[in-house]
Amino acid sequence: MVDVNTSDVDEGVFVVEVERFTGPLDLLLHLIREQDIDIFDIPIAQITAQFLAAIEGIERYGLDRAGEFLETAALLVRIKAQMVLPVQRAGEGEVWEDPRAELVRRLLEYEHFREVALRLEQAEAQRRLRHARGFVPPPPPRPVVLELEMAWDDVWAAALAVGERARPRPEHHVRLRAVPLEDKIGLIVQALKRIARIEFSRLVQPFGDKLHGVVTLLAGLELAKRRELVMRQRKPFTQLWFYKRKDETEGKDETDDAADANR
Amino acid sequence: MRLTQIVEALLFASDAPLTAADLARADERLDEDTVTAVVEELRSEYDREERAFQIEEVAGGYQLLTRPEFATVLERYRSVPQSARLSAPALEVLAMIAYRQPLGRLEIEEIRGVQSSAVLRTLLDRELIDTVARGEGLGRPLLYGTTTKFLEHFGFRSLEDLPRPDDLPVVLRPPAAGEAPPEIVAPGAPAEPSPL
Amino acid sequence: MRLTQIVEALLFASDAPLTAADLARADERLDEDTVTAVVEELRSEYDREERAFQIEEVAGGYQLLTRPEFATVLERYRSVPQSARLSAPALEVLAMIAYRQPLGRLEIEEIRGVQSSAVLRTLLDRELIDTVARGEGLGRPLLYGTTTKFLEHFGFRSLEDLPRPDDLPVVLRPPAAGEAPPEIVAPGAPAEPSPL
Repeated sequence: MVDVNTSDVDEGVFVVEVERFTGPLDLLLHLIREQDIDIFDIPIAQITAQFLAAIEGIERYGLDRAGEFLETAALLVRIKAQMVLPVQRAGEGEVWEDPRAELVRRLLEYEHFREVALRLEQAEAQRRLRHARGFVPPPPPRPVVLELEMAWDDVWAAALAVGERARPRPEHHVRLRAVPLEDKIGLIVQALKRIARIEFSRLVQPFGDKLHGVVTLLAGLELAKRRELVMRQRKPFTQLWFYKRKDETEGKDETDDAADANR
Repeated sequence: MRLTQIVEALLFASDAPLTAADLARADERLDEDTVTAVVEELRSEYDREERAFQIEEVAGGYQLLTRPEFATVLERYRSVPQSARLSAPALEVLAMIAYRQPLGRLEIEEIRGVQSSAVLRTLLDRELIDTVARGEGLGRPLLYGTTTKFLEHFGFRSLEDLPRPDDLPVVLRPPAAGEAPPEIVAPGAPAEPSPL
Repeated sequence: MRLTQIVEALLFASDAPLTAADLARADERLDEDTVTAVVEELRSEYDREERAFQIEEVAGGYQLLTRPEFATVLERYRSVPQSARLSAPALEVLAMIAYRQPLGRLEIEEIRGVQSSAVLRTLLDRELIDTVARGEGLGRPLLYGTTTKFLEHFGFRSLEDLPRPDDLPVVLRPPAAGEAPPEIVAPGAPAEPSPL
């Protein structure tokens, strides 16, 4: 596993490192992404150790947000403890709940907004390339907005006129051709019979139609729900993969390697 | 990139008059003499194309200003209040939304055959409509519905009160059963706009 | 006086986006639909004449802005005003408010895991957000929403221009109410945690 380069630097440098992050979730996500860890299967002991190392000395350096980092550290330790408890094989109908589930949910929610923030930053950069008029004479005062004086009769008359114009042009009413979900499910299942995994884009590309993309995605989600495949994405905005589901989960990495070798 | 374009961009975006020396810094092909020539070229372009603005010499520099004959237009804009009446296009779209809500922009444009975002903006500003849901499909387009203010203004207690005679145009009749209702994202019923 | 000239004069004389309804006030021949058509005509004139500026749709209105390719020239001039960039925390909080508005401080801090009152103060000062409502519960907390200035700052036409969940990776889509959390797409059966 990647050493998170904490132990070999002195603490002074280290606190500055922590300060680089906007908060404990940011730091956690960094650790997870840097080491290419599957967010749905976080090695909690490893991450906890790295997180604790990263925030070591945080109080001594008087960081205002120390409490926030310590709170998350406590949460990680608690989850770690729960993970090593013997899993109670629940009776029928009861589902074992992964102690990491809530943390994963929070991380995903946070990451979602991080991604949006990134897009906002790009939009800001784009906007900064365009300049409005620099010199504008004193702006005219905003005119008064008068109370609306329309009667329902006006709206009603307009409503009737809509019909007159719209009726003779039914041919403009474009209907999207339906793309059956079952077709797409079949397509994915067929593909995964031949190969261990396939890119989402390869399934969609031959059709060149947004609707096909949507339905293929829905089909993938449906198959994931039926536990027939697994969807993975290493990083946001990278390729989405559909994996054939193996009965024995530990065979997964070999599947990865085999598929890579095939390419 | 032509020199006229560079000078135009600068005159447009600067908040103060620019001297020929200022402008000459923008490009190595420019010096004070060429700037004068470029400004003259721009002037004749603006004249030929009858642009509403021109280059004037102010405080020893150049500045883009609207032509004097448009002062009346600006004055009219300033003095004419926002109309108490809705335009014909605005009424048309309001009627469509009232009867077919929740309704998306694309459907409105399909029926009307023209771009309609400007009209939607007017109705949103007037608080007669609001976004009430997101539709199905790619991009989950925003859907519009009428507001409480709409009901108040036209004196209806609820949307049920809207007259629905048989001669209501086909496109305004409620969508056929079987079409899935969109997921409501705004708090409250469509008639209660979100606090935004 | 042609309608294109009138609309051009108004757009030129304004330092903020003007809506179609605003522009329509300047002449009785104009309504939202005709403004849309006139703007299209002006756009193609500017393209044909290779003007250094163009008409963009910003915050539900129209605004004249220089074309992006002139940015490097313009940045060198102090007389060309530049808007300040937002910090990473500010962008993060804006992202949350933009999506979940109206949104309170406590919810923001819960998602981020850090105190956010200073960032909110900055965003309020820059008029990118505003208090739009009061929430339920103890003390009826202030809820924030984005402003027109927010749209202008990022050059968005409307909130619809925000990157939508559909553009974002599947696993990151926020679960709709009542829907199963994203764990359903997780590799590895939840019932069988891998050994640590």
